Amino acid sequence: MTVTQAVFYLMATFTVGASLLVVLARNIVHCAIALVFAFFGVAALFILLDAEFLAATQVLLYVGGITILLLFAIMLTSRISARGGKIMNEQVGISAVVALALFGLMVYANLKGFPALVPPMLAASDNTASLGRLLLTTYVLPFEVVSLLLLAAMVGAIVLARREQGKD
Amino acid sequence: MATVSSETLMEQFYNAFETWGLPLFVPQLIVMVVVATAVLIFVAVSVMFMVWWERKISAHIQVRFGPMRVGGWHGWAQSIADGIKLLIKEDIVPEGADRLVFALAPMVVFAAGFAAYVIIPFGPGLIVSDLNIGVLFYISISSLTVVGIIMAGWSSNNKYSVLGAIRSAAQAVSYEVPLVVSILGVIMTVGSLSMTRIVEAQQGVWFVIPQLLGFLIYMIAAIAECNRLPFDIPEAESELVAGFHVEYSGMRFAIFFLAEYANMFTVSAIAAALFLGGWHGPLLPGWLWFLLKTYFLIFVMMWLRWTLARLRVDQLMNLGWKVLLPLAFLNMGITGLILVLRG
Amino acid sequence: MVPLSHYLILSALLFTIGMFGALTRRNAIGVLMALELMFNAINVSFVAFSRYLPQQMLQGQIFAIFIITVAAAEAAVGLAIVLGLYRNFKTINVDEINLMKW
Amino acid sequence: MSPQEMEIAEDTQETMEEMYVNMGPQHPSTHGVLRLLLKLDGEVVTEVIPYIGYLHRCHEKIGENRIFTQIIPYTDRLDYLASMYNNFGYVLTVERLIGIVVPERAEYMRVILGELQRIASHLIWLGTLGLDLGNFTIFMYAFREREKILDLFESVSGQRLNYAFYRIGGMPLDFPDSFLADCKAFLEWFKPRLPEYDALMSDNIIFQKRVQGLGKLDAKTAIDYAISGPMLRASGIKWDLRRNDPYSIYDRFEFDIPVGTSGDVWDRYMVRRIEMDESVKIVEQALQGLPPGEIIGKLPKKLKPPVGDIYTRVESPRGELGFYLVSDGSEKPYRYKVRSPAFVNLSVLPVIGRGCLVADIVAILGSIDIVLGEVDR
Repeated sequence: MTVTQAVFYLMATFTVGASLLVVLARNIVHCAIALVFAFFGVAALFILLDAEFLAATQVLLYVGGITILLLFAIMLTSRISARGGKIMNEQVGISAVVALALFGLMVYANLKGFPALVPPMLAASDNTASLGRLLLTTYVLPFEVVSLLLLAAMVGAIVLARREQGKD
Repeated sequence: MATVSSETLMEQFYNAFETWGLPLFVPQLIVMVVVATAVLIFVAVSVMFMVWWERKISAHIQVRFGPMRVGGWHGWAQSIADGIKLLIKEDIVPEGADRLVFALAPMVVFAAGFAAYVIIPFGPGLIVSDLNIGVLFYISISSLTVVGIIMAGWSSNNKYSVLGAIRSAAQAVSYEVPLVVSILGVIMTVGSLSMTRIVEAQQGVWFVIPQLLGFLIYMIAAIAECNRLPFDIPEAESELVAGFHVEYSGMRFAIFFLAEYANMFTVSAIAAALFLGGWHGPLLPGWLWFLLKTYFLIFVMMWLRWTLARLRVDQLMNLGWKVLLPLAFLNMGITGLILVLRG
Repeated sequence: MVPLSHYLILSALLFTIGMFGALTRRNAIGVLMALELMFNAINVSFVAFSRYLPQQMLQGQIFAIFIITVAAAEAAVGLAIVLGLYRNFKTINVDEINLMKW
Repeated sequence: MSPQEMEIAEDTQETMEEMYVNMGPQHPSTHGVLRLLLKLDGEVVTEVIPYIGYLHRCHEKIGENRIFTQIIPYTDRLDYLASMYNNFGYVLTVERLIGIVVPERAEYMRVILGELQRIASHLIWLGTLGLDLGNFTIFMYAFREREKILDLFESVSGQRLNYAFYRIGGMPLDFPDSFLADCKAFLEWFKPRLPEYDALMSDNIIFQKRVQGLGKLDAKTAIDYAISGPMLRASGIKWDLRRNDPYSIYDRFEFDIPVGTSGDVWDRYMVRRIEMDESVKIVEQALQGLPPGEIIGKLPKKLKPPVGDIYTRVESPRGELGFYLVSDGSEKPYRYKVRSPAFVNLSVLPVIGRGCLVADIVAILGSIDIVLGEVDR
C-alpha cells in the first residue's frame, strides 16, 4: 500500500464517519460541526485528486461560508442548549431501505461499468491556471449565468429573511 | 546560497533512508514533524515576545513602565512566567457545557492559526511549502477560526459567549470579503497565487506603492479579522465581558491567547510579503528584513489598539460593506484596467 | 494507485448517507445539511472523473465549481426560508409544517 | 412588560431572536453591583430594567440611631468617589438646622476641597467612560491626575478615599503649610492635561461617532424624571444649585455653567468635560481669596437641634444631593433621608436605553455616571 492509498482510505473513512455523524447526531450543533469535518475530508480528497484550487475553494466556501450560515441559522432558531426530542421522522425504515437499495445499485453499476481505472500521469502544468482560463473562455457563459444566479439568490435571501417593518 | 545547500542536504537525507531500505514516506514524515516542531517553537516564542512587547508598548503609551521585575531586564521573562502560570492552573469546564465541543474549540482555532504559517515566506527558500495556491490557502484556512470561535461560544453554555460568537461570525464573514478583494490587485499584477512568486515580483518596487489603497484596506480588514481594537467587538471586554472565551481558563484559554497573537503575526507577515516586498531590502539578510517589516506592522496594530475606542456593531458592518468593499472593488477595477491598457 | 471505482463508491456512499438524512431529519436545517452532503458527494465523483479520464480536460472540476456556487446560493436561500418558517410557525420541524396555506 | 413577567420569560427563553441577558451584578461595565436585565432582539435592546439593592446598607436607618456628628463618616460611603462633597452636604444640613455660623476660612476650605473632589470624580467618570468604549489609555491618564488630587487630600486629611473631614460648624484641621503651593502647582500642571483628554476622546472620530445622538434625553423627560446635575444640564436646562440655590460661598465666584443641547451622551461628556475647567477656575479664585482666621465655629456641648425638619441640597458631581432631617429635639435625628442623584438619574435608563444596541447601553450607563454606593445607600 502506498502513501496515497493509505491517505485515501484514511480520509474516506474519516469523511464517511463525519457524514454519518451529520445525519445521526442528536444535537443539531454537533451535526454542523461534524459537517465541517466532512467538508474537510472532501477537501483532502480533492488534494489527492490534484485539484488544489477546488480544495481551497471547498474550505473557503463550505467551511467559511455555508457552515457559518448554518450555525447562524441554528442559533437563531433553536434553543441555545436544546437537547433531547426526536430527531427523525417516521420514515426512518423506508428511507433506510431506499438508501441502501440506491447504494447497492450504484455500487453494482460501478463495478460493472468502471474497471479499475488508473489515473493518467499528470502533466506538470499548473492546474489552477488552466482552470481559470477554461472558466473565462469556453465556459464564460455559464460563469456569467452562475453569477446572475448568485445575485438572484442574494436578493431572494435578503427579501425572505428581512422582517417586515411594523410587524412583529 | 542557503537554498541550494539545504536542497542537497535533503537529497542526501532521503538517499540515506533509501539505502536502508525504508519506504520514502518515512523520511518525509520525519521532515514534516521536524518542520512542524520548528514552526511551533517559532510561534510560541514569537507570541511570548509579542505579549511582552504589547504590554510594554501599552505601558509606555499610558505613561507606565509595564512589567519590570521578572527576569531582570525590563521584565523580559514576564510572558514565560504567565505561560507557566496558565499551564498549571486548574482546568475548569463550566456546568452544562458541551464537553467535547468545549475541548475541541481551542484546538480548531489554534490549528487554523498554525496552518497559515505554512505559506509565510520568511526568506528566499525559507518557506514551509510554496503552494501554488498560497494566498488562497491562507484565506480559506483563516476562515476556519470562525468555526472554532462559534464552537467555543456555543459550547460554553453562556449567553455572553454566544453573543460574542455570533458577533464574531458576522464580523469575520463581513471582513473576509474586503480582505480577499483587496489582495486581488496584487495577485492580478503578479499573475500567481504563490507567495514566493509574489515576493520575487517586488524586486524593484514594493506593491505598497501601486497598491496603496489595497494595502490600507487589507490592514483594516486584517485588524478586524484578528478581533483587535478598534474592531474587538467579539470579545468587547466592557460589553460582553470577554466574548466567546468567557468560560475558558488555564491551558485552554492560553491556547486561545496563543492563537490570537499567532493570527496577528500571520496577517502582518502576509501583509509584509504581499505589499512590503517580503524579504527584499538592502544590507541586512532577507529573513531579518521580513521579520522587521512584520513586527513593524504588528507595532502599528498595537499602537492603534491603545489609542482608539471601539466601534459599534452596526458601524463595523457599515464600514465593512459600505466603505471597504466598494473601495476594494474600485482598487481591483483600476488595477485590472491598468493591466489591460499596459497589455 | 487508488482505482477510480473506489472514489465513485465513496461518492455513492456519501450521497446515500446524505439522502437518508434529507429524508429522515425533522429539523429543517438538518435537512439542508444533508443536502450539502449530497452536493459534496457529487463533487467528489466529478473531480475524480476529471482526474482519471484521459486528456485532462478539467471539465469535471469546472462542474464542481458550478455546483459549489449553486450550493452556496441554495444554502443562503434555504436558510432564509427556514428563518421565515421559524417566524411564522415558531418551529422548524418539517413534519410539523404541514399546512399548504397560512 | 413588568419585571415579574420578564423573570418568567427569562426562564422560558427561546432563541437568539429574543434573548434575556443579565448584565451584572458581576460585570465590568455596570460600575459596581448593578444588575441590568436586558431583553435582546439579536443585538438590539428592546427592554432594559435596572435591578438595584446589592449594596444596600440601611444607611438611613443607621443614621437614625446615631447622634448627628456620628453620621458624617457614614456619608463618606454614599458616593465614595466624592466623599468630600457628601460631607459638605450633610454638615450644611445640620448647620442650617441648628443655625450655626461657619467661619469664613472654613467655608473657603470647603469649597476648595469640594471642587477638587468634583474634578477627581469627573476624572473617574472620564476614565471609565473611556474604558466602556474600549479606550483603555484615557483611563490610565485620568487616574494619573486623580492620584495627584488624592495626594493633596491625603496631605490635608490623612485619608485617600473616605475622608470624614468636614465637621459640623467648620473644619477639624487647617491646611498644612505646603498645601497652597502644592495645590497651585497641581492646577498649573493639570490645566494643560485637559487638551490631552480632548485629543484622546472628543477629537477622535470613533468616539464622536459612537456617542453623538446616542441616548437622547429631552428636557421634558429629564424634568419629569427629576434628573439633576450634569445630565440635566446636558439636556439643555441651565440648572446648577451652586448658582440657582447658592449655598456656602459659591455666590462669590465667577464660573460658567456649561449646557448641552440635545441631551445625548456626547452632550453629557462635554458638560462634564467643561465642568472640570470651571472647577479649576473656582479653586483658583478660592485659593486667591482664602482668608486667615478660625476654622471652626462656636458649638454647644451637646448637639440638640430644635424640633423641626429641613431639606438641604447641594450640587454634588452627580447632581442634586439632598439631605432631609427631622429632629424631635433629641441628639439623634428622628428621620434621616438622602436624596441621591445617582439613584434618580439611573431611573431614566429604561427610557433612554430602549431600542439601542448592547454596546450603547454600556455607553449610556457610563454617561449617567452612577455610583452604586449612592444608588443603594
